[in-house]
Amino acid sequence: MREALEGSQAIARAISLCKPDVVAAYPITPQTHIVENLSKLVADGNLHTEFVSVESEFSAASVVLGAAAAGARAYTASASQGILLMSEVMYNISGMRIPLVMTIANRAVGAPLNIWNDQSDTMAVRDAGWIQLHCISNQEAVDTTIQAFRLAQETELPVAVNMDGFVLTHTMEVIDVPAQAEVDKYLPPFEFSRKLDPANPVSMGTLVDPNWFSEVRHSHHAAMVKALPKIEEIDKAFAKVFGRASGGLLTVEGDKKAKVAILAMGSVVGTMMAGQDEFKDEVGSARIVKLRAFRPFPAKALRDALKGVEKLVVIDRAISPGLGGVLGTEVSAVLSTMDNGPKVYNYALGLGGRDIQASMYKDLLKAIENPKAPRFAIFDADLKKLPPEDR
Amino acid sequence: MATGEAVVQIAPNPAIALKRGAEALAGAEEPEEPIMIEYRIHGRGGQGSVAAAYLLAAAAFEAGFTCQAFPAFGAERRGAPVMAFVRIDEKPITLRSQVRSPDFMIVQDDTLLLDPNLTAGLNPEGAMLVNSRKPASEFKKSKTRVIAFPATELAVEVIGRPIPNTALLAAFLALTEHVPQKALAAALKGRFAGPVLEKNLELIAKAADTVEKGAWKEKAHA
Amino acid sequence: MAPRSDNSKRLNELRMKHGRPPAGPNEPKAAKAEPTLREQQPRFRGLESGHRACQGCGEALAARLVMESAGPDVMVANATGCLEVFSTPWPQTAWRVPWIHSLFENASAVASGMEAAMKAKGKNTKVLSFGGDGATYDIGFQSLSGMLERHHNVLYVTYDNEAYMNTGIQRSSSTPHAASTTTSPVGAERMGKRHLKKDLLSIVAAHHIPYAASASVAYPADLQRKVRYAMGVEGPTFLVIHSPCPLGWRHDSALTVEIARRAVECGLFPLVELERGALTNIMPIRDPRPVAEYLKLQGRFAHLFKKNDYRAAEELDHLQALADHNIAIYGLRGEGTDPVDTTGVAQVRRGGPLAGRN
Amino acid sequence: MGEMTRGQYADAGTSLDFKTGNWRSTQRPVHVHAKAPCHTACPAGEDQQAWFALLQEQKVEEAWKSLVSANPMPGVTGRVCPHPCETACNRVHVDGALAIHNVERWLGDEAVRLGWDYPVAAPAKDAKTVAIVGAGPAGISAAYHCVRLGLKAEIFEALSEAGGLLRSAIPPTRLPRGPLDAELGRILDLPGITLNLRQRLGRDVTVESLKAQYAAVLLAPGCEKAKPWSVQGAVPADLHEGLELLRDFMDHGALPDAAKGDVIVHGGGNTAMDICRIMKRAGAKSVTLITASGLPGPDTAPDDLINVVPRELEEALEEGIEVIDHATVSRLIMKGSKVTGVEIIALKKEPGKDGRKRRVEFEGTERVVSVDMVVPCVGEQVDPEGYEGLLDGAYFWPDNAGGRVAERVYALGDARGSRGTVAAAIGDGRLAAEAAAAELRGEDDPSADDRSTIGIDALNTAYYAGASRTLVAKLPVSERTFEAEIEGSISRTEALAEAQRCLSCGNCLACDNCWTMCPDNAVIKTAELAMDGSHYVFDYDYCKGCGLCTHECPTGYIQSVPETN
Repeated sequence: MREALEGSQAIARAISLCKPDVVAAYPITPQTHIVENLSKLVADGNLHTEFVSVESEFSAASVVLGAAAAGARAYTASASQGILLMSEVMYNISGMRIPLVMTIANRAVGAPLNIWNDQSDTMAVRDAGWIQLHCISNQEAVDTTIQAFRLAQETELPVAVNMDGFVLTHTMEVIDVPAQAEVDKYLPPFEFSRKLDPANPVSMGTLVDPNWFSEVRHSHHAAMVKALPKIEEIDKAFAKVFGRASGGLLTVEGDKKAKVAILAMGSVVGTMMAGQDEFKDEVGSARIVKLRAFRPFPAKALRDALKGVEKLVVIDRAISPGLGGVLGTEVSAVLSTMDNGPKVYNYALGLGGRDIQASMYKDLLKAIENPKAPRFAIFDADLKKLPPEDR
Repeated sequence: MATGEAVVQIAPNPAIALKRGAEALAGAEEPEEPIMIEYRIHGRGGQGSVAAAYLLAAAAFEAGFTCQAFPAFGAERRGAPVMAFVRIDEKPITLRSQVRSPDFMIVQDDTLLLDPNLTAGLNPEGAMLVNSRKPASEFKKSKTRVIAFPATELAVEVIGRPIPNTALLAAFLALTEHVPQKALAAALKGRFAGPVLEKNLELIAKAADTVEKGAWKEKAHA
Repeated sequence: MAPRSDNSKRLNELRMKHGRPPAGPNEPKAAKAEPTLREQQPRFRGLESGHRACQGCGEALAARLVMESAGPDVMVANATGCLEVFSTPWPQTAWRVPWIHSLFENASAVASGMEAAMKAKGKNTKVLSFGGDGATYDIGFQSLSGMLERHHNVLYVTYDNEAYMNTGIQRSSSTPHAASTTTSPVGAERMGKRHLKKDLLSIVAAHHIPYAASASVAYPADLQRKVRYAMGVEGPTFLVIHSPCPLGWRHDSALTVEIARRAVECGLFPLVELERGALTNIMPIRDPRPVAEYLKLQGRFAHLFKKNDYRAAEELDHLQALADHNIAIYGLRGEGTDPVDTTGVAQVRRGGPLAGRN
Repeated sequence: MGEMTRGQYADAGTSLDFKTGNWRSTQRPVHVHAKAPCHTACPAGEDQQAWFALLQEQKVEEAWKSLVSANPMPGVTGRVCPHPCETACNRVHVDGALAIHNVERWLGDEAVRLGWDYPVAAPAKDAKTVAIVGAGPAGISAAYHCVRLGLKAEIFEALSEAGGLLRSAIPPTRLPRGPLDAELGRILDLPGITLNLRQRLGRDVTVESLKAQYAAVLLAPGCEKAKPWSVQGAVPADLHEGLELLRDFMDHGALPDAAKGDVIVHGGGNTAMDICRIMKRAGAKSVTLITASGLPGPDTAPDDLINVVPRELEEALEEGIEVIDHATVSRLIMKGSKVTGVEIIALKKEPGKDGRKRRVEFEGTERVVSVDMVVPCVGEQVDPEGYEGLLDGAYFWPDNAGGRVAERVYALGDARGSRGTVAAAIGDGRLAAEAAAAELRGEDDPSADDRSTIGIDALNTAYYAGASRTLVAKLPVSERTFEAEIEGSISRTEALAEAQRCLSCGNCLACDNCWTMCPDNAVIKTAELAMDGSHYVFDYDYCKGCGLCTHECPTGYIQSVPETN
């Protein structure tokens, strides 16, 4: 049913449709509205779940770890510092191959304190072993959340659904909220084969010595790699039931033949699409690669999507100081095995919530026309604002 | 909660004509791509500016449009200047940037206009509705149309609280006819209930009556 | 669904060997072998032999006693620490209950989640949470407080061996005053730990939880009574068990219980019970011992017995004063003989302990 | 090698694959049923701990049966024994020794009262017969043990009644005739025992004739003859030796007239104590015991302690007997051949040239006391008639436990120079019977019980406290007569309560401490429970040898021994 809903409210509704047994979350801007909406659903009797109002994100992650290990469908949400506080637990959840779902309302990481959107938080936990999916709209966030529960269950891996803080979480837009009956058809009840059960007791979280650790890591990596087709499969299955997909591992938007491409994750993709609509006459059209799966990283799909591209702008919403953009660096790495791969321009922008206008499309494409264009820059930084020695 | 059913079916929509031009209304053979309308609402924390944006978007949704509404996020507290943005269109809206050049502005507190930059980017063919007892001329700095309307007084009179947002929205929609009043009422029903809803419905009816209906229906001729 | 790893053959062998009861619902029932002597023990072996605790480990003893009284319809969230490491080196585990270890500081929160899951599923399986003093007094303090405040139906047991033993005897906030550890060593300028042992039980009790108590491995019957009582309480309960560490306290492995007993008898480790924050029971000390009798058995206090060092005498007096203070504030001095005072509760007779066990 | 499980889970209880038993590097716990000190100290060879264990289980008859497997006369020894078991009792270090003799006496009396059968069977018709000379405690015990071992016994007693010194030398205030007769009678009534009275060795029978007629000969004649006594060669004309006085008094109820005045008794045994008290009770003005030994006190060495039943000494002092210890009579002051006074000199033990301590007189400590009578009570010896060639001086000195002095000939009881108590005589009866039975079977002497004795240090006294010794009523001094038994008896309740005080030294209490306190779950128990601890099993596959069970075993039944792996 189509409704005008705030993003956070829509996510809460989606969670409710997935019937989690346990929800634990600690409020943090801009995730707060999700927690509030869930609390309200519980208070009104519209959601029957054990809602654990924890005292920190660290405990939120720990609670869902324990709950899922005990055989419950579990969900949490956080952002920014909260994700960093959770990070230790996140490694644990994935290391024990515990399936659960988390929404990350992406936000910058301090200091300085900054509550606005970028993707530094999710990038800080890129090696935590979670499946990380990015959404460009609240509709995608809703759909991906529902898919994430099935994905987690089938892969026995935790799934983080990323949605840009404020830009999506606080934006009201028209959402087609799936019907409960259809969600029930799509999403089987939660089952966890290794769950803690007195009838069949196992010990989880054992000590593994060096003789076995490489194999453990290999199996985790292999599970992530095997999740690539699973992500596509589950998205397709979703489309079958609900009539729309969320973009599998990645999709190519805009001019699919263009020799110039822009690759990005999250809501900025939409702005680039709008920018292309507005400015294609001026700077030409581009392939716009909407990357949905960041972990596992779809190397082959990326190379396929970028065949024939000469110049590629990778938009990063986070940086790794001293190296450059995170996504850009990773894209460059996977393109290194490609014959005649594109020249990669890695531009970070919109850090800490700086507004990205549709005209950015034009600005980016113009910038790379210059043969001396830098391969990495924080594109929207005005260096004049800095003392010379800090430029 | 919104009902999900478009309460009014209006096609072609007069509001869209704003940007399409008069031809569309006349039923031209090749109507242009529908063009998005952008709004910016200014106010102070506590006046319900974000709520007004959500209401406007919800009303548009009730009228069958796609919509987008979001605040300019900040750590502002009660009393501080805030703004919120609304986009209305007939096709999905992918643009996520803040509205820098609104077609229309609603200003909930006339003191905000002491800042000359407040109206920066406002479409000269658009218009601005100001909540004020002062005459509109006080705020008219350019050719852009301005109407002043004492929404706070009306709100105090009808609902007993100095929250001007719904009165302003009603007056605004009466002026622009972008979305029918019935859609606004439906949006209010999705947000309020009981006496609050009743009072607000009374308020928007009165507010709509205080302005000249359809005055901003047409594009301004700069 | 992803299958469990397919080493079922080996697991089946183990089951045949150790007589593990028929496992998963999908697994074929193993032929019923004659139960071994071990399997016929009239108690629940929640913590099985073959764990790798040091000789004379107080924590292993305490955990074994707790599991006997609590199991088998329980599940455990265990913080990082000796107990976790010595019990579960993959592919083996000494536990016979569902058990999970996540991190050092989150056992309470993991237990909260498990409990929430049980609630959501309408099951009565009681959730236990285990941690050492490091995991409880220090790094896991916040998640413990959160768990208590949210009133989860969890029994938290802290095995208090008064230092970070897993990493090699570093001081914790539970380390007693003047004890020597590798991070509170004795030297020309220092007489061991400069600060006092944190009174965690009072802090826990201040959450006004239904039941909080201290116990000691020296008094198994009392310990197990407290576990059973806590198991019957709906809501958060807390037990701190004094668990000597032969390695870290530097004493003979045979003296684990002796030292624990003296700790109680001198007043340095009072055995008390608090309900909703109010003191409801204590174990009276029949004949309080001087603290020196407790301290002198342990290498970590050896510096207090150095001759001709005024600081040694001073610290010894300080510890005696702390013990006396405990005796005073909890009213530990018994009046005459009491069948459940420190001496009475330990009494044995032919065929079992006087006070009854299990 | 297995496969890595997903999420690295492990299956319950698989740690059993990891045998921690090989961590034992220095010690392993073992069950050692060491001797309780009471058992070690008991001259009769009773295992008090064993029968107390049965009493702790309320198994009273079984307890008595266990007791009489060593000592068939608990009603007697419970009255007359100086109970070295109580002196040795480890509970002394906790809150006072167990009242073993009181419980023993109660058990003996219960057996008589309830007519419990001795745990012996009638010997086979063709069983060999052993001749026993003397129907005192040693002989009676020997006869009983012969029957117990399947032999017949034929006793030859010189007097007209059985009982030996029990009857002739122990006053009824200590050993009333009722219990004595009952217990003796029950033994003598056992099938396979024949008693021949008025058969004196040397006169009616000889060792050789007995040896020819019987499978073995057990000599238990006791010491009937007083040791010669003189002071520097002086012997008063009217000398009355202690044992003789005692016998006369018990036979005729009269003492010499001089016994009305000031009396000095010289000696230090139970006979001396008995005669002191009888004379005092009979109206002596004063009775003073001069003894070379020491009185009980914190500094008194065990080998220096006066060899009397402690309670007898206590009662004697209550009754006004004076004791001068560490002293001897150095001179008799005579008026003609009649003694009028004695010179007393202090003694002290000093090491001699050979390193052994001997008593030395201290010059300058002499004092003279005027007396009407001096009664030497320095001991008795075997009447040598008929034992020519077997005695070594005044006594038999066999060099083995069984008392073998010649082929198939054994000496037992007081006649052995090293004995001196009823309990020892009873013990000898058992040892001699066992040795003789072995010899008849062509076997070596039964090997002695060489288990170690468990001391207080091996016990964990934390598990015992707060049960004081049962107090037993005694006749007040004013009510003491020549007949009435002075010490009272105890009730069943008191006896069973006292039994609960037994620490069970060296023997498992089945208290579950080891089972409860093993951190490694390496103590398991069998489904069948036993009271002797045989149901506890060390699982050496997992025992790490920490020693905790050893330390926490209350009784010392678990001991750590060096690991031999």
